[in-house]
Amino acid sequence: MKKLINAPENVVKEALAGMAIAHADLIDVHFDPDYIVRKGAPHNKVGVISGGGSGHEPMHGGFVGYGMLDAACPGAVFTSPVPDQMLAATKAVNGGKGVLHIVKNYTGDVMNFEMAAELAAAEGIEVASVVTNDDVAVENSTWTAGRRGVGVTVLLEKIVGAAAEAGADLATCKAIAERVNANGRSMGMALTPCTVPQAGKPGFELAEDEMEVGIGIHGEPGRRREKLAPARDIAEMLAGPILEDLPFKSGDAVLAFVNGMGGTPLIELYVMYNELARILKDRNITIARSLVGSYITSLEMAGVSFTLLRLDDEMIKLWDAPVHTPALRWGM
Amino acid sequence: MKKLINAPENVVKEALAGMAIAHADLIDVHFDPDYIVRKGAPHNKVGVISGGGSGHEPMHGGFVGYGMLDAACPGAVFTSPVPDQMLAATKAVNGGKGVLHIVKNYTGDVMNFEMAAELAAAEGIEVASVVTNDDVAVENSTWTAGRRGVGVTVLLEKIVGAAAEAGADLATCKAIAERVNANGRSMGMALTPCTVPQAGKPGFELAEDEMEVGIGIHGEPGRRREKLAPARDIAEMLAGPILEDLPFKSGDAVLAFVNGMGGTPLIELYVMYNELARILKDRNITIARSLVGSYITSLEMAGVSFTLLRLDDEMIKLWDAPVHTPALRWGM
Amino acid sequence: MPITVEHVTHFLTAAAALIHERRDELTALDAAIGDADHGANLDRGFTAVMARLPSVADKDIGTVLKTTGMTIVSTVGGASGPLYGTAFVRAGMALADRHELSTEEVLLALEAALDGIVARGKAQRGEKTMVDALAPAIEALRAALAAGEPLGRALQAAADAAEGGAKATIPMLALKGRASYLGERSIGHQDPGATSTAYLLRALAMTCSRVEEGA
Amino acid sequence: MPITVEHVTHFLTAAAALIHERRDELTALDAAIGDADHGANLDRGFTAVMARLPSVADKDIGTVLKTTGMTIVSTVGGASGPLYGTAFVRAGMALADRHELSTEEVLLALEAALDGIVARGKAQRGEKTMVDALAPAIEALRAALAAGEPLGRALQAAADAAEGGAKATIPMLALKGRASYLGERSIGHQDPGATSTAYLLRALAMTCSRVEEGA
Ligand SMILES: Nc1ncnc2c1ncn2[C@@H]1O[C@H](COP(=O)(O)OP(=O)(O)O)[C@@H](O)[C@H]1O
Ligand SMILES: Nc1ncnc2c1ncn2[C@@H]1O[C@H](COP(=O)(O)OP(=O)(O)O)[C@@H](O)[C@H]1O
Ligand SMILES: [Mg+2]
Ligand SMILES: [Mg+2]
Ligand SMILES: [Mg+2]
Ligand SMILES: [Mg+2]
Repeated sequence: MKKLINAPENVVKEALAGMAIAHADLIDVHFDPDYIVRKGAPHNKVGVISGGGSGHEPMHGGFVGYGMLDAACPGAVFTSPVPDQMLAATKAVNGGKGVLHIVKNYTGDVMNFEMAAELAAAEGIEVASVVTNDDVAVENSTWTAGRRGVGVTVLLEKIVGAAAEAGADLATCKAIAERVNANGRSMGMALTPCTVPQAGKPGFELAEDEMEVGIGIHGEPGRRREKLAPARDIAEMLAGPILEDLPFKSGDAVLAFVNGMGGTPLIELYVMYNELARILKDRNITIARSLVGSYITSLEMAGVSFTLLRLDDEMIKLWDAPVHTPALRWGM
Repeated sequence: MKKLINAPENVVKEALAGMAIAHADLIDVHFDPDYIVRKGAPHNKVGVISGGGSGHEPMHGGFVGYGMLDAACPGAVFTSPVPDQMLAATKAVNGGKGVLHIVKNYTGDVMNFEMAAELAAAEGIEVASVVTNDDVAVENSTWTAGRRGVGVTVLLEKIVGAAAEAGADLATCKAIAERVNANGRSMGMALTPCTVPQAGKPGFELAEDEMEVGIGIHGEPGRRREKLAPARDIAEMLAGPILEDLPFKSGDAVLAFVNGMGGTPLIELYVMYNELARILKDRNITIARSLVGSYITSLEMAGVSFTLLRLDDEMIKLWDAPVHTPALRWGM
Repeated sequence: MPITVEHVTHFLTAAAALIHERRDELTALDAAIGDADHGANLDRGFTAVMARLPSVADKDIGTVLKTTGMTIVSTVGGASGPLYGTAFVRAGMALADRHELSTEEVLLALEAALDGIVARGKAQRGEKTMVDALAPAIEALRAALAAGEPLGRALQAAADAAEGGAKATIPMLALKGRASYLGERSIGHQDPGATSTAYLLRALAMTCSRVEEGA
Repeated sequence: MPITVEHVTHFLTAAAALIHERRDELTALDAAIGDADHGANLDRGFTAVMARLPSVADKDIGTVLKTTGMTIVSTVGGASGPLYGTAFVRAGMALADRHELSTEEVLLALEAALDGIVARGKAQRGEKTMVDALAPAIEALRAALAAGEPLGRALQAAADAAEGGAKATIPMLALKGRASYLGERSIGHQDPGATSTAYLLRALAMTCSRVEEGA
């Protein structure tokens, strides 16, 4: 295992310590229970928090700040955080207008957030939750744990964060969040696996000419293994199921999000974006907004995911609103 | 070779095409000769251009926009661009106040920029050049090609770009650029090699327990091979030579730039930043500004470089000034 | 000889040791159909439980088990944290204020644990989860006790059934938890949570057998 | 039989073919002490030269060589682009308006090429660059011509000397170009630029030998 770390069990805490110093103007980091909180919390608005396993950086800690998240709870690598973290973060950001929990749909995340919400409610804090589940790679989700929450989570945190910043109440924030989730779809693939520091070995093995299609963000194997293909074919493989699922239609305006899995260089992401833009143009779907970069990752995995979000005017306005976090910043 | 590409010979053009669509609000991409130019060029100010081989993304194309570069010239992967590109870009950004060429010190870059500057001068355009050479891994540089230009280039492009935006004349821009270069030092290391698409094979091989120390940004082997070490020791290995070289002294205020080589996840960069912050604190050197992320890369190489820049008040003011490019944005 | 709080402490100590010992194996099972953290998760949790135990050593069995569950909830995370955490909390609630346990109460506690897991995770048998180890274990225990077996022997039968249940998850298609995302590819691998459940029952059986032998 | 513009075209065609053939080898040499692009760089450049040649086929030798040099500058990049580009431009300038070349003029052109490389790159012999192949080649050519050898045989000797020069870079410490960053680690590897120079001279020698045989 080749990593820039000291000891596997300290990676998360040491990275949090680094973040605290590097972004001291934006965030505070609280240890035991671990959470990252926006400077000056609580603010006089709906608190917006998220959380999940570590290893997906910059998500979620990199999205704490003005116009996005009020707090983020990092678990161990690829392990959902524990209720104590979400409870403490919820209390820290509660400015009296309630707190929205943004939860990615994984059994562990859902159960831990649920327990935290129950505990917060018991302390008199109004909590609403939204569960993202945008991954079209998971089929037949009716009888199973349902679809995973992936790329849409990033877009949702930005859009709902802007709404909360603008003074929307908890019910409105939840409604917007659900609208974003309902209009977004994602799918990802991997060229290489990644290694959880505490495991010390890659999660799966791939031959030089193989790729995994339909992966999530936890270094897990995907739905199927395929022969390595040109960017053009991979783009079709990912965009096809996404477009059919919603479905996205001629005339739709979308946010096109091409996301790197952590170990993929930007030059390849732009090649993939170019293919996605071509596919969308062929279907007469307009790219109204774009995001290209590694924002929701699986450690050092090489690979890419596409997320398409069908936009309405309010979403565009909220997407464009100022944001100032370690990883996303504009308008200020 | 596992890459998200179509054909090795088309990677650069296709990535440029993707960039053009993704950032249509900020840049235009010109093909044959290839260059990326800020929307609305030329502007009524000193033009600032840079260029170099591709494979270092987001550098330089990701830094074209308000407050930073007016144009960037991408060569083939790891190959300096040709004079035709720099000449065309120089003409495109010349608003009558002259053009500054920011060149990284590599024989090829220097010679190609030199030829372009001669051609531009012959067409009556005032051109000044600054050559960055901040890599302390290159010793005995007096008798050789000199030190390489690495991380300082990113900081210099931001700072000089802000000066040009504020109306500084060509001589002033050049003087500031030289001051930044003189006060910056860098050193890098790699955990894994990278593969030039057209070569199809990694530039070198490393055992599971080895790393290369003193690498540049072209996938080349470093100065020496070492046994893999904890983050703490790697941080000392990189920071030590940097601190001694300038030298940085107790009481100095610095910009601390922890840069990923392309395949290293953010969580490890924050672990490394945490170590660097500790080292600087021990020496009573203040971190006045920070930058953590993958900004000057070697394709998918895993590794990290440190850059320290001793700041003065003017540099801080220029660093903080608004910038709006695909890869760096604040204040607007 | 009845089960005392000391025996419960012994059980937890044995469980922690066994999980630590099997940590890499559990992680490897999770790498195949999950996210390669199950061993690290449980090891972290039981290490924390060991650290907490002294502070409740003089309390009743219900308190010890509830504290164990809450510690697991607060330190494990993932799916197994709330599930095992709820299991221990529910078992503790079923044994509130008890200082000594009858054979029936051990069965009762395990039933409460299973109810907790099902309440929290909504898994049915056959969905390739820890339920597929715990449910047959409880059936075996109930049958053995009904047949008049002493507790230690009955728990050995339960542990055997749990192990069999864990093995029986291999051909199953996962319908709950992370492994469900693999679809058909989840078939052919043993469920990590069912495996850790089998280890916990083995630790319990070992402790109680020793109690009987000591008697 | 004198050298005509047709022979120059044949030389460039042979050079392009040889570089294409040796592309991977040149890249592999560059991977060891540079950045793994030398083969791709030159192949791109000579492919462009081949595309440009028809447009100057009816011009004088000087124009053909200058066009070759400018095409290389405009398409190769890196260190070798300006260096080889300048070499061809300078050779072309030395042969301006010539439609036929004497033996002495071939030597003159090669000397002009070397001067161009040194003017641009400031490398001395022994610094592990293309100069270490071209300089001994010119010496060998000069000596062979002085000894009365015909041009073809003399160029064969020059090409042999270039090859020897390229091999002789193996034990050298690089002091110019990218390989210099490796310090001591540059020792033990053959310089890619010196190697490509040897191929260019081999192409020249082959073409001129055929001219003589044809004569
Ligand atoms: N809904 C559920 N009900 C019961 N057990 C479950 C459920 N979901 C997951 N599990 C169990 O949890 C185990 C995985 O635990 P762990 O790896 O620690 O958490 P995570 O899946 O969040 O990484 C699975 O092997 C399975 O036995
Ligand atoms: N200053 C110099 N003078 C002469 N030749 C040089 C000089 N610098 C580099 N070279 C030659 O250029 C070759 C490398 O060319 P190439 O790989 O195409 O460019 P780059 O080094 O920019 O990647 C070296 O092998 C060496 O022979
Ligand atoms: Mg997990
Ligand atoms: Mg090069
Ligand atoms: Mg797991
Ligand atoms: Mg090279």
